[in-house]
Amino acid sequence: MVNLANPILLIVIPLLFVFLIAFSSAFSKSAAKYLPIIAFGINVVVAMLLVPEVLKNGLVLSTTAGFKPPIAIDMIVDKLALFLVIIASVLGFVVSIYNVAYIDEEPEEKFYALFTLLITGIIWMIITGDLFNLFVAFEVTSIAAFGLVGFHRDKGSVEAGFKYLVMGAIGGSLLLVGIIMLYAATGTLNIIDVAQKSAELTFQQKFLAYALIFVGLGIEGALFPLNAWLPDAHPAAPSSVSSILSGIMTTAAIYAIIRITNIIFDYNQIYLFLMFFALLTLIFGEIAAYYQKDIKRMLAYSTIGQTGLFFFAFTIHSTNGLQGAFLQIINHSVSKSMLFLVVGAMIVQVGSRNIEDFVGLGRKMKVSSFFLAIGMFSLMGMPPFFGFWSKLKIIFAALQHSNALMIGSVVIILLMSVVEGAYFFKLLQMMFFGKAEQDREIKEASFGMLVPVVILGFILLFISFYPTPVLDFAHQAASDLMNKNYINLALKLGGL
Amino acid sequence: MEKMTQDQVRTIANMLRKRSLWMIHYCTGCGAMELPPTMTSRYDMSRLGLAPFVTSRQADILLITGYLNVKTLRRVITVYEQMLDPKYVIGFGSCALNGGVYWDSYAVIKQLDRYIPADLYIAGCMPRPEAIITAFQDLMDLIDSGKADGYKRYKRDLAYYKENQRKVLG
Amino acid sequence: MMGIVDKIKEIDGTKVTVQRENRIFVDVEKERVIGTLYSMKLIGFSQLSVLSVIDRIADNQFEIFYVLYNRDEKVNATVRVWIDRDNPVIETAEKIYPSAHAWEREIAEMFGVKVEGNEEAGKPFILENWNDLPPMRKDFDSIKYSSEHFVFRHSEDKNE
Amino acid sequence: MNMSLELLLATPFIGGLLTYIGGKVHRWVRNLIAVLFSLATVGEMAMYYNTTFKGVVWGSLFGSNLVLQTNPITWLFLFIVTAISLLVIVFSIDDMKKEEDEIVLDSYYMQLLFVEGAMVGIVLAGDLITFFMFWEIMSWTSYFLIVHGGKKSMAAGYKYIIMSVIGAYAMFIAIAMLYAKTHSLVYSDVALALSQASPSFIIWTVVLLSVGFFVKAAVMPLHTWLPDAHSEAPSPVSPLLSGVLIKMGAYGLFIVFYGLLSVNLAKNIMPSVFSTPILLYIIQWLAALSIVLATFLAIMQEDAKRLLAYSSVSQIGYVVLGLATGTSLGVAGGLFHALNHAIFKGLLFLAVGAVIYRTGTRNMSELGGLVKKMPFTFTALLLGIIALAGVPPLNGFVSKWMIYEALIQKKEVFLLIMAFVGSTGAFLYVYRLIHSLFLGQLPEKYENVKDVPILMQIPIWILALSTIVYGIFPGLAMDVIVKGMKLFGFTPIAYNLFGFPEGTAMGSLTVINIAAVLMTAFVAVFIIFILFPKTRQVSQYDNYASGQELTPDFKYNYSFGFYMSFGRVIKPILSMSIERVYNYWIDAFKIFGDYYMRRIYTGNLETYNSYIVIVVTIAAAAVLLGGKLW
Amino acid sequence: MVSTILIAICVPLLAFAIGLTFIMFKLKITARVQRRYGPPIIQPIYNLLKLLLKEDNISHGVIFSLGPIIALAGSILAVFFIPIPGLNLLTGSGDLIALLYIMAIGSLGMALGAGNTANPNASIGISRALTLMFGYDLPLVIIVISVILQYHTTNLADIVAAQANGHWTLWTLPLSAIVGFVVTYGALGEHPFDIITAPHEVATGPMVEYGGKHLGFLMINHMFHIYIEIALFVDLFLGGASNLFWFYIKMFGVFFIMMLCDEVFLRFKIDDAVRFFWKWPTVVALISLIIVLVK
Repeated sequence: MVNLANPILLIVIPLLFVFLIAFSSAFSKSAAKYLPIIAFGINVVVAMLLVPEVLKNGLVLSTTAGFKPPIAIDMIVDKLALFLVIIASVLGFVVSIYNVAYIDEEPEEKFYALFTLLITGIIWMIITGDLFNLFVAFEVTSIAAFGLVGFHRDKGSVEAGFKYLVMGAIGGSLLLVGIIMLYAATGTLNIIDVAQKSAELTFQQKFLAYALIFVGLGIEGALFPLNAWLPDAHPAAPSSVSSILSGIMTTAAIYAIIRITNIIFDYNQIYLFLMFFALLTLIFGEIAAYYQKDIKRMLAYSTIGQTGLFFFAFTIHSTNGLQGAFLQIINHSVSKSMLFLVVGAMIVQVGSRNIEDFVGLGRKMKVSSFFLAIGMFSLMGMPPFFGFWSKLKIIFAALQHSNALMIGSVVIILLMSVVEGAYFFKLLQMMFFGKAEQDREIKEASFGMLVPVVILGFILLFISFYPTPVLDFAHQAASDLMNKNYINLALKLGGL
Repeated sequence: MEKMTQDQVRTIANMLRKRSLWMIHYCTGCGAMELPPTMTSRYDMSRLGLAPFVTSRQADILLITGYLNVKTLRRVITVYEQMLDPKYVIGFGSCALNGGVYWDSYAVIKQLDRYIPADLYIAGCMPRPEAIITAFQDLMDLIDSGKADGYKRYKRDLAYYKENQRKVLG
Repeated sequence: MMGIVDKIKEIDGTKVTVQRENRIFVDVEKERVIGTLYSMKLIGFSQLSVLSVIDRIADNQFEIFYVLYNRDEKVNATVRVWIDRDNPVIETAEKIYPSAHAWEREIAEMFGVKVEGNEEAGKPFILENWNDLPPMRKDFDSIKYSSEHFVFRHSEDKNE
Repeated sequence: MNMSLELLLATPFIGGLLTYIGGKVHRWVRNLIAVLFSLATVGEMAMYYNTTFKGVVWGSLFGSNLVLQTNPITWLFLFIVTAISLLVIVFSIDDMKKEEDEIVLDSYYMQLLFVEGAMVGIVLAGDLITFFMFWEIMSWTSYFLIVHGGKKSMAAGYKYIIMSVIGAYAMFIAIAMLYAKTHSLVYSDVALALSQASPSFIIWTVVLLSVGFFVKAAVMPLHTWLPDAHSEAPSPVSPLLSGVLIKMGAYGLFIVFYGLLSVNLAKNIMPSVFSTPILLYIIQWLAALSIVLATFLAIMQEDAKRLLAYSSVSQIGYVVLGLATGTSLGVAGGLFHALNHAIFKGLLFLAVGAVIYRTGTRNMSELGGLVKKMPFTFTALLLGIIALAGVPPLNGFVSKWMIYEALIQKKEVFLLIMAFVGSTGAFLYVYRLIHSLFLGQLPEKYENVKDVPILMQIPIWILALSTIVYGIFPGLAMDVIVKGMKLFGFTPIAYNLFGFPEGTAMGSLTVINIAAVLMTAFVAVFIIFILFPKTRQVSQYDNYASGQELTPDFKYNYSFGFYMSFGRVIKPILSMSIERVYNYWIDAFKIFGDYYMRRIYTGNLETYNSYIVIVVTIAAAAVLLGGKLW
Repeated sequence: MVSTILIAICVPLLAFAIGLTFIMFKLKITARVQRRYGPPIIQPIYNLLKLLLKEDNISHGVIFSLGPIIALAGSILAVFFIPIPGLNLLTGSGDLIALLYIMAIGSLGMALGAGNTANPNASIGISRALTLMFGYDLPLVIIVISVILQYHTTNLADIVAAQANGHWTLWTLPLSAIVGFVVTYGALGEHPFDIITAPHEVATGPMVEYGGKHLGFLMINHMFHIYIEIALFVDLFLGGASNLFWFYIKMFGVFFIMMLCDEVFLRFKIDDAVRFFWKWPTVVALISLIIVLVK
């Protein structure tokens, strides 16, 4: 039977399902609901099958149609990519279950098609080994995301969608120009070749190409000046979409930046410059989150803050730093998507996104607010939960060689996590201990919505109380990326 | 035998009570002016063991130093009842005796001992300090002879006193 | 002193008689009392020394007099007004001379004069649970009252 | 190796979960489980009392393994934590019955046991990561406990959690800096690393760690959360908070200064003033200031629990003052005062809680005359206030006496004066408490108040007895303290079961004689008193008020603004308040947040695109400048 | 064992006797200062016995009656701490700091008893008494510390021994002695500081409801209190005597001078009293403290 452990399948199967869903309305009305679940179920299985492969020989490489580079489009799944792929497919699977109960507006199959396309694009972006291929995946994801953000078709979401479309398009074009400049300089598109050939290029030649790629991906990855679309787009999108957007899409874009910086622009000064970006994102994300009255906007700003945090961890440019970044990525994507799902369920019950209306919800919707609390505690980095380990690792890594800059940035991080604690505790306090004046009858979220939240909740609890396997896996992934041995592994496998 | 010790104790107690009399002076009328000279160095009542005190609990003698109208009688009765038992009342001047110059007034009480048992009256429309000192010495003799039993009379025929008080105070 | 008297005369509706040095009487009708008091104050009589009542039982009238004092001229003037004895009602002078408040309470209790505008006038002021005629009125017999309520010494029950 | 320490650590947490589940079944099941598990923790503590465990590894994280260890000092603090938690749980069974909402009660008991577990974790921790982990768990679980107290307690809890998180993160930086230097954060390795580290590094880490402990121990400049948190928290929680939680700050200071950084090490790297290292000297002055100022504030309070909260701030000042003296007598005094304070402050809060349970109000000017109705709580409160004022036969005196002796031996004269002034001030506000609650005029609406039910009386009575026991037999606690301090390199002080024998350098004290003579004198005078004529009882309205009839309808007793005249003397001191400074900075931060955020995320597309263009132009300009960015 | 019982009985009696004689002289001295003849010398005994033999005594509750008893017990306890030549019982088991705290039992007992009467005068009196105590405690503590520092011991008996044959603390620490003298006024509630029991304002303050045998016991307590305060002053500053006679002479001397300048002053308002104590005596005491520190 065909060898299932092939990265290509990760993209092909969902694409197949996208077309299936698009035409499913022809033969059965309600089939479209369940197809994405099956798609991402298979994806999760494939990802699981890849795990032993990757553990055994570092990475899995599959070339399409046997072309040799520079033409070959091959998919590289090293430890870090596998990491993100598992998260993406698990999230996709879980959120698609959520969609079944959540989405009830009439162009259903269009939503599901776009939804599956979005996640396929994300997975594609993660495992692609070819620059142009990265651009294509970037465009696919962006288009799917524009459609989904504007799905609700009321004035706010359409305007947010449009804003997101314009900025995404600019980003895409900048990315393309950057890739073309790289192609002109190095002659190949394959990441591994580019990595080898770029060694000879001088700093000036590579800098502009890198800057353009960085800005292009930065818009998608929510770095400080470029992320102005995010606070409007995420709240406007349906909650399930915004949980994917916050959970995994921005992370994929940041992953792409990490991958490219690692291969072509591995100079020390650039990390200092990036750290400046990361801190700005963190500061403005957290402070803005403190003043939001709309709960989804607050979570969006907190996403910006958290992205700033794990980008900062990456810019420390040490194995510990990278490991801290990956742990923070896991923590953020699992808890933030869980938060969005729970908040989505609550908005359906309460009817408005204003925080004041969430008073006393902790008593009415006991299970969902319990998981909301766990997610918030983990994001804040409170001890028994996973966030504590990742924050511990980031701070330890930052203060590895404690010079003034590092200490300053650590102080800023901790102050910002105090601000984060401030607005999360304010919300928790209102929900659990506030007394609602008029007694609205609010019943628990429906079963379909609760299942994904419970699954994510248990995943988070499991990795919180038994973190050692995740810590070691993150450590190995960090050291592979750090000393670039995935390049010579790929060469060995690719037989160049 | 037991009766005998009873008398001995009483005589000793009376001897002691005679020598240290603490007084609370309810300065209602114009008699209060006579007290400072008796207390200070000119007549010096403290050589007889008398001393001015402020609260009714600590006092033995209640001095009514003038006319008592209906309002002040109510206060005087409370003070009198708050005093501890071997207590004596001295009425100053004619106003306490029979209403004095205010005999026809609608407010002034005509006769002090209808309402609280008075042990001793001092005649005179405000007696001079010498008269007050002799009054105290007479009171001491009364105590010594055990005849100063105003508080016993008040306790014995309480109903009579209460009836009178009710008639006036309403 | 004469300057002041002329000024008082200028107040219309007042009959001014000067008995002797520093003894000026201003007789006024019942309705014009408050107006006169106000103008007297303007002239300079800043202090209300006494406000009381003379019980003219003979001609069944109450004579209410306000003794005012002019500090800078060092002159006393008395405003007099005659009101009916059976239904004695006057207007409060509280607004012009605040010290009138206490005086009015006293005359209300002691003479039974009803004072409009002074809400505390009717309430007990000095006497406690008094239920007889107001005591200062001439028709109140103090001896009869005290003989009823009190027992004189050396009367019949002297052997108590 | 047996699992005793892990079991001791795990029982409260398991207990917490089971109580929550038990609560779903039935109210009594939950109460039973809560009491059982806290009893089990006390049992385990008693079983292993005074046996020292060396480095029991229970896990490892980022290369440094997580260790649990015990020495006599930890057994002292464990005793405080488990005993007071058990008494609080027993007390809250009846006291919280009024709170009819079952869910709130389930989570309340769960949080109680979680806080106990976290504190056990802190005390047992052998390395800084476990210490910090349980420290943060303690912060947010105790936050949930405080917030159970109703509307105002939410604001108090919010301020509490923000300040403790800031304090915790200050500690976090220090721990991270230590991790950078030594990869293993076990106390012994850290001590080794510190001994070789540069003085500036040591001062930095120690200062940052002490800031974290000062926030929790509510030493003066960082104490603003304590009065709100302790007075708004439900009444059974306040004894746990001010009796035990702030002792964790003191324990932390002890570990930092004498565990990680031995005294002689501190001496040679820092210039020392009056023979104490400069850092300890500053801490001593902070503690002394917090004693005096908190006493002044406590004297002026109108609310019973706020008064006790401020008195906690001043009493913990004594503990920190004792710890910071550096001599073995002073540190022993500090530790013993920590135990004593836990006992008598717990007793006072429980007694005031009993009064609130019966009368429903905390405002001292509305209460009065309860001695006739609640005699039992009165005697307990009387013992508590005598202990707090430090009057000899009871336990407050012995530890204060030790701290004074230490200060005399070190000739720290001005600190001694401030400590004495604080203690006399304590006598003032302590009398104010018992006068307003129990003496004076009984208002009509409390005519039919009865004493508290048995289940609430037991904890109060146990604490009352222990004030007497520890007062007369200080030796019981001194064994553990002196043995423990020997481990930390202190010269053991001479003591016996009844106090401190003569013939040593310092003064001598045998409290048993004082108590015995006092008792005999009391009995003798009582007998003579009885011989004289009988007394008759008189109602509270038969009072000398210069003849005026006193009627029950108006409050004629003087209890509002009891020390108004003293307030006029210290008005200039009271007007300064550190809280205004904090609020000023928070408002500034809020204005900055509101104003600038709206300017950046304006919401229109053109500005956003302009941002992108700006970034690209910067990059292009960098290339034109020849790529030499810096 | 027998000797302890003997001491345990006769020391309080001795203290009571000395205290009684002081009050006798006080009445005579104040009378003579006011140029009047004054009561017979043994008037206090008459007063005391009359009070104790009152036929009718009132009580506002158990604590009301227990108050004077606790106060008296506390004073008796404190008396044992004062080293009387030849009759030291408790001086070993507690030192000067313990004595300062034990003296608080007396005021606690009286405050509790008076508080129970629910009388406004009593509560105002207690709040003034405690505020005054807080006032004079500051200078008292400073001078006590300066004495302790000078003799490097907190044990009262050693301090007395150190001042033997003539060089009293009065000569070595004159400033502290002066402050001690002023503070004893405050501690005894003597005239300039008798704001607590001011008859005109608060009707004898805490003792407003006390009469009969309760007041008798309070008077006994006051006698003990006078003895303790003056004995403490003598021990600290005048070198405590080798035999009982000299001890009494010194104490009487101090008391005599106090009574002389007692009647001359007017009464302080309560917050002015505290301000006074915290201003001049504290400054002078601090100066002498610094002198000791430097020396």
